[in-house]
Amino acid sequence: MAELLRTHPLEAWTSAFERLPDTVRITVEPFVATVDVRLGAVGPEVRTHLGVDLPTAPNTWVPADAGRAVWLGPDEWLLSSTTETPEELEARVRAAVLPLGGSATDVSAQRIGLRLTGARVRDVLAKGCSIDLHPRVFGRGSSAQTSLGQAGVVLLALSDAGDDHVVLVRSSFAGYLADWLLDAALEFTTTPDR
Amino acid sequence: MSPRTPGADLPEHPDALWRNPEPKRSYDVVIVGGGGHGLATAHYLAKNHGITNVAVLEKGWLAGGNMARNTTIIRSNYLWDESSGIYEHALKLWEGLEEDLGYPILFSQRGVLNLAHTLQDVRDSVRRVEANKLNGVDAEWLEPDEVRKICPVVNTSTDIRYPVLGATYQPRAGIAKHDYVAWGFARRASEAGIDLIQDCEVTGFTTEGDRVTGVRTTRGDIAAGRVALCAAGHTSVLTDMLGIRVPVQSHPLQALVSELLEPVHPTVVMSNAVHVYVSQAHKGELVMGAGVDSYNGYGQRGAFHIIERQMAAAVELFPVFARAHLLRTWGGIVDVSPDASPIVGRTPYENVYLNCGWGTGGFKATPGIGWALAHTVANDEPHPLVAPFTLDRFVTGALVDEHGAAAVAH
Amino acid sequence: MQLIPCPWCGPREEAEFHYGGQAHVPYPDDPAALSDEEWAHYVFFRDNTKGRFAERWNHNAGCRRWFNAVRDTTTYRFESVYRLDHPKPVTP
Amino acid sequence: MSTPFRTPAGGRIDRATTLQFTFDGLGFTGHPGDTLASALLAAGRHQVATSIKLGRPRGIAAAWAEDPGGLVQVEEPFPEPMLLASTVELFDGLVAHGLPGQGRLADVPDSARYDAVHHHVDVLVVGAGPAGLTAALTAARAGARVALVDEQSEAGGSLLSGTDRIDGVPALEWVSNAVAELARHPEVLHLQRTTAFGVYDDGFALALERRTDHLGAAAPKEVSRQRVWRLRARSIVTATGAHERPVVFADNDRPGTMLAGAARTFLHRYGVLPGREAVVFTTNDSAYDAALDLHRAGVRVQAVVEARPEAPPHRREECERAGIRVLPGAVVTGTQGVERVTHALVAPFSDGQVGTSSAVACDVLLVSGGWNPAVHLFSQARGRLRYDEGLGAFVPGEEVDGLSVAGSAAGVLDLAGCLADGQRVARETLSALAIDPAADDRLPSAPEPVAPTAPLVLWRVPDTSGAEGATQFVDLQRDATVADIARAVGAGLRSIEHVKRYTTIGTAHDQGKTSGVLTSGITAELLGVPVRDTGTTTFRPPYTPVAFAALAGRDRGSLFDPERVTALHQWHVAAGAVFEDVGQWKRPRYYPEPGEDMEAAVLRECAAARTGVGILDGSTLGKIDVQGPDAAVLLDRLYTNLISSLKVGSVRYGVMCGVDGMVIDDGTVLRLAEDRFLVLTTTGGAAKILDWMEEWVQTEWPDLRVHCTSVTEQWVTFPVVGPRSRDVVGALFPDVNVSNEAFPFMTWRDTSLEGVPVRLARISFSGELAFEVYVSPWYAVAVWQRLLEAGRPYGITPYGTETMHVLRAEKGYPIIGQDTDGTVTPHDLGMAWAVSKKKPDFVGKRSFARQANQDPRRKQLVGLLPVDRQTVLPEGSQIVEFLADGELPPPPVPMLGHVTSSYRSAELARPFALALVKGGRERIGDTVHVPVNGTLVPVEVTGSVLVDPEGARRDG
Repeated sequence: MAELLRTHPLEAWTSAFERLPDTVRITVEPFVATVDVRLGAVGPEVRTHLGVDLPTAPNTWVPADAGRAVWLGPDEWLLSSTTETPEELEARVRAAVLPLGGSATDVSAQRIGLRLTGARVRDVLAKGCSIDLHPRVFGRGSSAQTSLGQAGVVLLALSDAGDDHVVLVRSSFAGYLADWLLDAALEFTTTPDR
Repeated sequence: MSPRTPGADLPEHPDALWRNPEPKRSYDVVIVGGGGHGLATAHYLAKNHGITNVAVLEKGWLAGGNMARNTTIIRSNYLWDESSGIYEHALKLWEGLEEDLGYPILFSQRGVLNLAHTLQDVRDSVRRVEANKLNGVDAEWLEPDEVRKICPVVNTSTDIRYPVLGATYQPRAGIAKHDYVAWGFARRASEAGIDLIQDCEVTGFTTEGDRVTGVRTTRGDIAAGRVALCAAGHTSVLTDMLGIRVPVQSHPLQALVSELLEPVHPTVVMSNAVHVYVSQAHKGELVMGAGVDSYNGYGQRGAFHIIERQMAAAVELFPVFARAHLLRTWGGIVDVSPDASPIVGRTPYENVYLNCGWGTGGFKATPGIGWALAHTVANDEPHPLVAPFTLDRFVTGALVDEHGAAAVAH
Repeated sequence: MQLIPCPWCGPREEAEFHYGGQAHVPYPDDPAALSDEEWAHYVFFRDNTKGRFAERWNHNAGCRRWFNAVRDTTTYRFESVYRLDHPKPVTP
Repeated sequence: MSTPFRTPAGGRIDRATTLQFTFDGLGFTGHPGDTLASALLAAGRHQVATSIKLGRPRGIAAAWAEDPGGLVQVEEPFPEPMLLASTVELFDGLVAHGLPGQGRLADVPDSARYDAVHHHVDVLVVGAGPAGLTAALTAARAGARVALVDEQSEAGGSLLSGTDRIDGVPALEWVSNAVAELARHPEVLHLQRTTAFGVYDDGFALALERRTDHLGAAAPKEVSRQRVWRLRARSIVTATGAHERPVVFADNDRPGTMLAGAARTFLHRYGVLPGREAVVFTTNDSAYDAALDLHRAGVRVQAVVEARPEAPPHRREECERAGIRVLPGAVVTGTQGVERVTHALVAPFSDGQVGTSSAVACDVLLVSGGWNPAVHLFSQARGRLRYDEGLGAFVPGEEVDGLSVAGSAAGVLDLAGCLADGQRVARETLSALAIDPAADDRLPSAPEPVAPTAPLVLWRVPDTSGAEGATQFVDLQRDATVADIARAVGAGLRSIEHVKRYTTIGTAHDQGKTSGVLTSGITAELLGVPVRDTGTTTFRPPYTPVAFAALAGRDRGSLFDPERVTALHQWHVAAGAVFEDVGQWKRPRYYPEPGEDMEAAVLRECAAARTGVGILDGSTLGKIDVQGPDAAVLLDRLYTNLISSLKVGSVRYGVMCGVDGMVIDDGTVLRLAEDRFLVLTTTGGAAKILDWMEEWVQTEWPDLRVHCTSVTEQWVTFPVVGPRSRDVVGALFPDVNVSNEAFPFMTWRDTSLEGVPVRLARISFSGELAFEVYVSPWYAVAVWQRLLEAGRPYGITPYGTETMHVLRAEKGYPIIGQDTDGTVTPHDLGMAWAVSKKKPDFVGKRSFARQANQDPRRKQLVGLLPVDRQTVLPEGSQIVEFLADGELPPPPVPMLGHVTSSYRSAELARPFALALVKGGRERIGDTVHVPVNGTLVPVEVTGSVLVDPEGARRDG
């Protein structure tokens, strides 16, 4: 692995995130190797080539060995890995899907993940997300590409209690979204619940 | 009793406005559409050309469409020669209109500021100002401190998201009271013997070869020597009946008004980058326009997120507006052409004249287009000021591209 | 704020979508063969129907798919949405 | 000030706590639970303001949002214009005054927070009165996701104003039980102080919650003052109640004149007597409750003036028992008094004829002309209204999808009926949603009402004052009278919309809540047509006024619009960069050293790039990864030039046009593999061009085997520019042979730095020898630092967009969007070389053949050199023919074009510009004039490439 210093767009927000209460925890998930996979038809051969099942149900994600496979569109997925380097992942996936007429593009740095946990996370997200996040509707395994505030995001539900989400945001919007989230959480950080 | 609030009421309307005649069977000229353009055209047909055997057919109530729904901004500081030509002619007429109509139209030349927020805004603004000067249109470029002098409530601090880098200023621009303008034209036309016929929707046309012989309406068939289409957002409904294709798309455009407020905003401010345009009308209410809804729509209503964005822009640019209250929102239908310029003139039918595609510019053009369209209809020859706005330009490619020119709309 | 039924993602608020104008206006097979007038009609002229209108929409804040819809331009009601490779539904 | 009109007991106020407030400069007291209006009335103060046009005294005429009289301005804790005394909840330290007409805005920014929240439910119930509560209970018991919103400070609606009993207990006990039960249902959101102000498509409703207004200065700063609830409901039940309608008579605006129902509200809810001596004027049964309740509370009720020939028998008997005089077949024709009613003028009334009037002493005149269902939300949802002859009111007509109306909003005016209607509507709603009602969903019971006697529909009392309606006020806030309506009709107006505009009725703060239907009725009367034909004006959102800032929410200040930044942003800030807004991006414009202005900094940065080495953060450039066997085919169709012939390892500049043939973007294309390209777009074009590609692929060419993926933020791009760039890049990447032979212009190479993949490309946007360094943003800071270190021996100089612009302009490279404006073709830019002759077609090609595109007088991009070698032409300046006498002729002056880019050139040691000029290439060598601040500056027209036209420098 490289000795070069790695940095991510939210370094400057770390301490602000640390001051948040347990009801709204934000932790950054940087440096995750991720490829954007494009593939027309998805059949059993995909697992054979790729080693994971790409979810075919819209707005869902599934764990994929050391990462996640997120549905982005009828022919598009995000496939992440916490064990491979971006180059390794792209090379492996591209080799796997090329014979199937697919393509793969390293987008590891294109987005950054924020893990949002706590009892108030839904309330914070509801301040800028128009889709229904009720756990009955948006439980573990659900995902959505939508807008949060004025940023485009990919939103993943990690629990059935509505208290654990991952927000993937374009790196250049990360600072905006971080400020937006801190502002949205303010009323939960300094006052008792209404 | 304490004194009335100064300026908080409007001049009285006259005791007589218009007749409500039954339609005759035949007219020399039938104007379809009883909005500002149709009524102004009727007035100038009578006044400039002595043509009074005219009917104005309105499917609803007179001036109940965009004329009743716009934000009444009047300016002529457009970029291209063709545009500033017709709008400047209109502005000159506005300056004498109160006298011409004998109606208190409350034309207030309080100036219009078009704010620049980016370096490209500045380039586009200077380009427009310089073009205006060479075309004899009053215009100047103002630095932020000069903007503050003219409109102190504009946020000219440098630490906002899109700081104000300056503005173009047209001192002769301003606002008027829309109903008063429409009713002034209507009254004059009615006095001249022109029939204003309401609740009269055109449902079809009768034709002979490439002439239209009359219109079918919900109040019976009416024979017509010449027909002028002044239906703005509903133009396509009429041209479809005639089998004429016109490259306009009708979109909802929303506007809103606040409660009456003490004077805080002495001019008109428009901004593209931070999309907002606002003036404080005669009684003290803030009048604002929102952005055009993206989709085609004839519903005279738009989506509320457009209004919310509008309010964010307003509070960003005018922090003191924070606790002003939104009293009423409404929507109109703007007919937008591919180059954001109007389409006026002849059609494949030799006695049918087209006037549409004004987008958000219709109100300010009212007297100008009424004048020029009356001339066009009376002489069967496009008035020089509308000659560049032919339907044909989309074939030759000789557009008058006002988006390209980034002139602020509305 | 309307809900628009994306054929893939289901109902989402209209702000997530981009309007694409009239549907079923294909790029000409051989533009060079067209007269200036025919070309102008492709480039600039679109129907402006009052009432039921077949349009293109793109779910650009979501799955980024283009799709077609039949919508009433007076009520704004979406009567149907259909994928690009599907024919315009026959409606009464 | 004392509160002589406060009842000794009762009401929903906390008498244990006393609040101090100031009105019109006078000190008053009140209690928590009061409104400003009730507290003023408790002190005997009716007059609140004077009217806008006529300056007549105006007082509190109703107890909530329909009040046309009590307009106030709040000054403390923060100025807020035009509120109603009847809706301002009292708090300690409130400072307010009456408002004649115009409100006053604060002259300082509002520091309060505002926000918005999205919430999804099965059933939204608007209104927590008897019908709404019952509906909410039924829905909640069925397990539905429910939101119940109500505009008042506590639930109960009309029950707060009366003495009803439900299920055998006082109604408000039933209410608190209902509220407690709702609180036990986890899926119920119950919000008070929350006004549903707009209903839109697909069950979308907006409601404004006033979260801290009632706390005054004690409001916590971190909590939003007001919140907009964006409610998305599968079904909406509006139980919004009804507004009492006045009857119009002469001098009906005099303070002390009040709606009868409002008097009950002030008595029962606030423990306030509206006066000592009352006259009650009614056309229907409801006002008798007010008469009897006030009598019991100790008010002397002088008379009930009953417009109907007969009073309802049981009411008459109750009044007789109470010793209240009932005058059937009588009307109030006017009032006497100055700033307060002293007498009501009462006259016999039969068959529309009014007899002689006599004055009856009173200090409060209570009026009831019947009830108007609050159909605003139903109407906003485009529900059709139906005129009900019996009620003299507009009621909901045919059903609306997903929205139903319950209780008095639907015209049901008795308690038992409202309870039953609430449950019925809720059950219908549930079944439409396929939710089964709960078995234990019991209907609360209320005493069966005595069958009501039909009300008399009376809009106005014939004017016997001789003023011909000039003091018969229809819209008090606009000072509009019956005489004004008569003038409008006389002027030829027939449409109610015209009458509204002529008289301005309904355009004020209350948006015609009391005056709207009266106007329809009176207009119909004057025109001699049925009221149903006159109709109403359109009900437009919002139902009640909403503060701008509440709608702006949190999209203010730094959150107004996202700031996009590159991975190096912190470095740029630390380096003291001055930033430029490019779209949403913040880009360094220049890096001033101490004491430098922009000009000095840019001259220094330019000199470094031309003579040594400079470095730019070019990461905002759009980047699109285009993959697939047909990738080259797609790019051939979208670019004007041929891309498919590009070799792997090479780079080509390309131009894209719209179908109209006008340039929309440009940039370089790297061929990464036979089936893979990296497309670079302009910063502003990134998203647009990706969408453009997707649109063509998806909608026109689905057969193409190609995929486009944005990688804008996957790569940072650092152009290292200048004669010494080879030394810098060579030093940092020793394993790359950076010689021209091994690494020629317009090629790229992959390498790595300590295992991190790096891509180098010989691309120059300056004409100088240059290497673009591409690396993952993860390593952006590290690689940038390494480049600076490697460049230190050569004085490597970071430069910003301004220098980038100068360098590219000196070479005549256009910036799309600055040197073009959507009306410019590649040929106009002198880029015919970039337009393929080989390709049969590409997007835009056909448009080039149009007449206007063949015109030799088209504007073309050229260079301009001010002859004085001094003037920097302002960008945007217009260009005119050379005028020998140096004077501008009178307008209009024909224009030749305009200056698109203009800079001072260190290289040329003079200012220069790029411009679009009519027939520009023909004019090269000519001198033209540019007006600058009133003087004509002579400029020479040149080719657009002013530095190194032969391109000798790009290889170093």
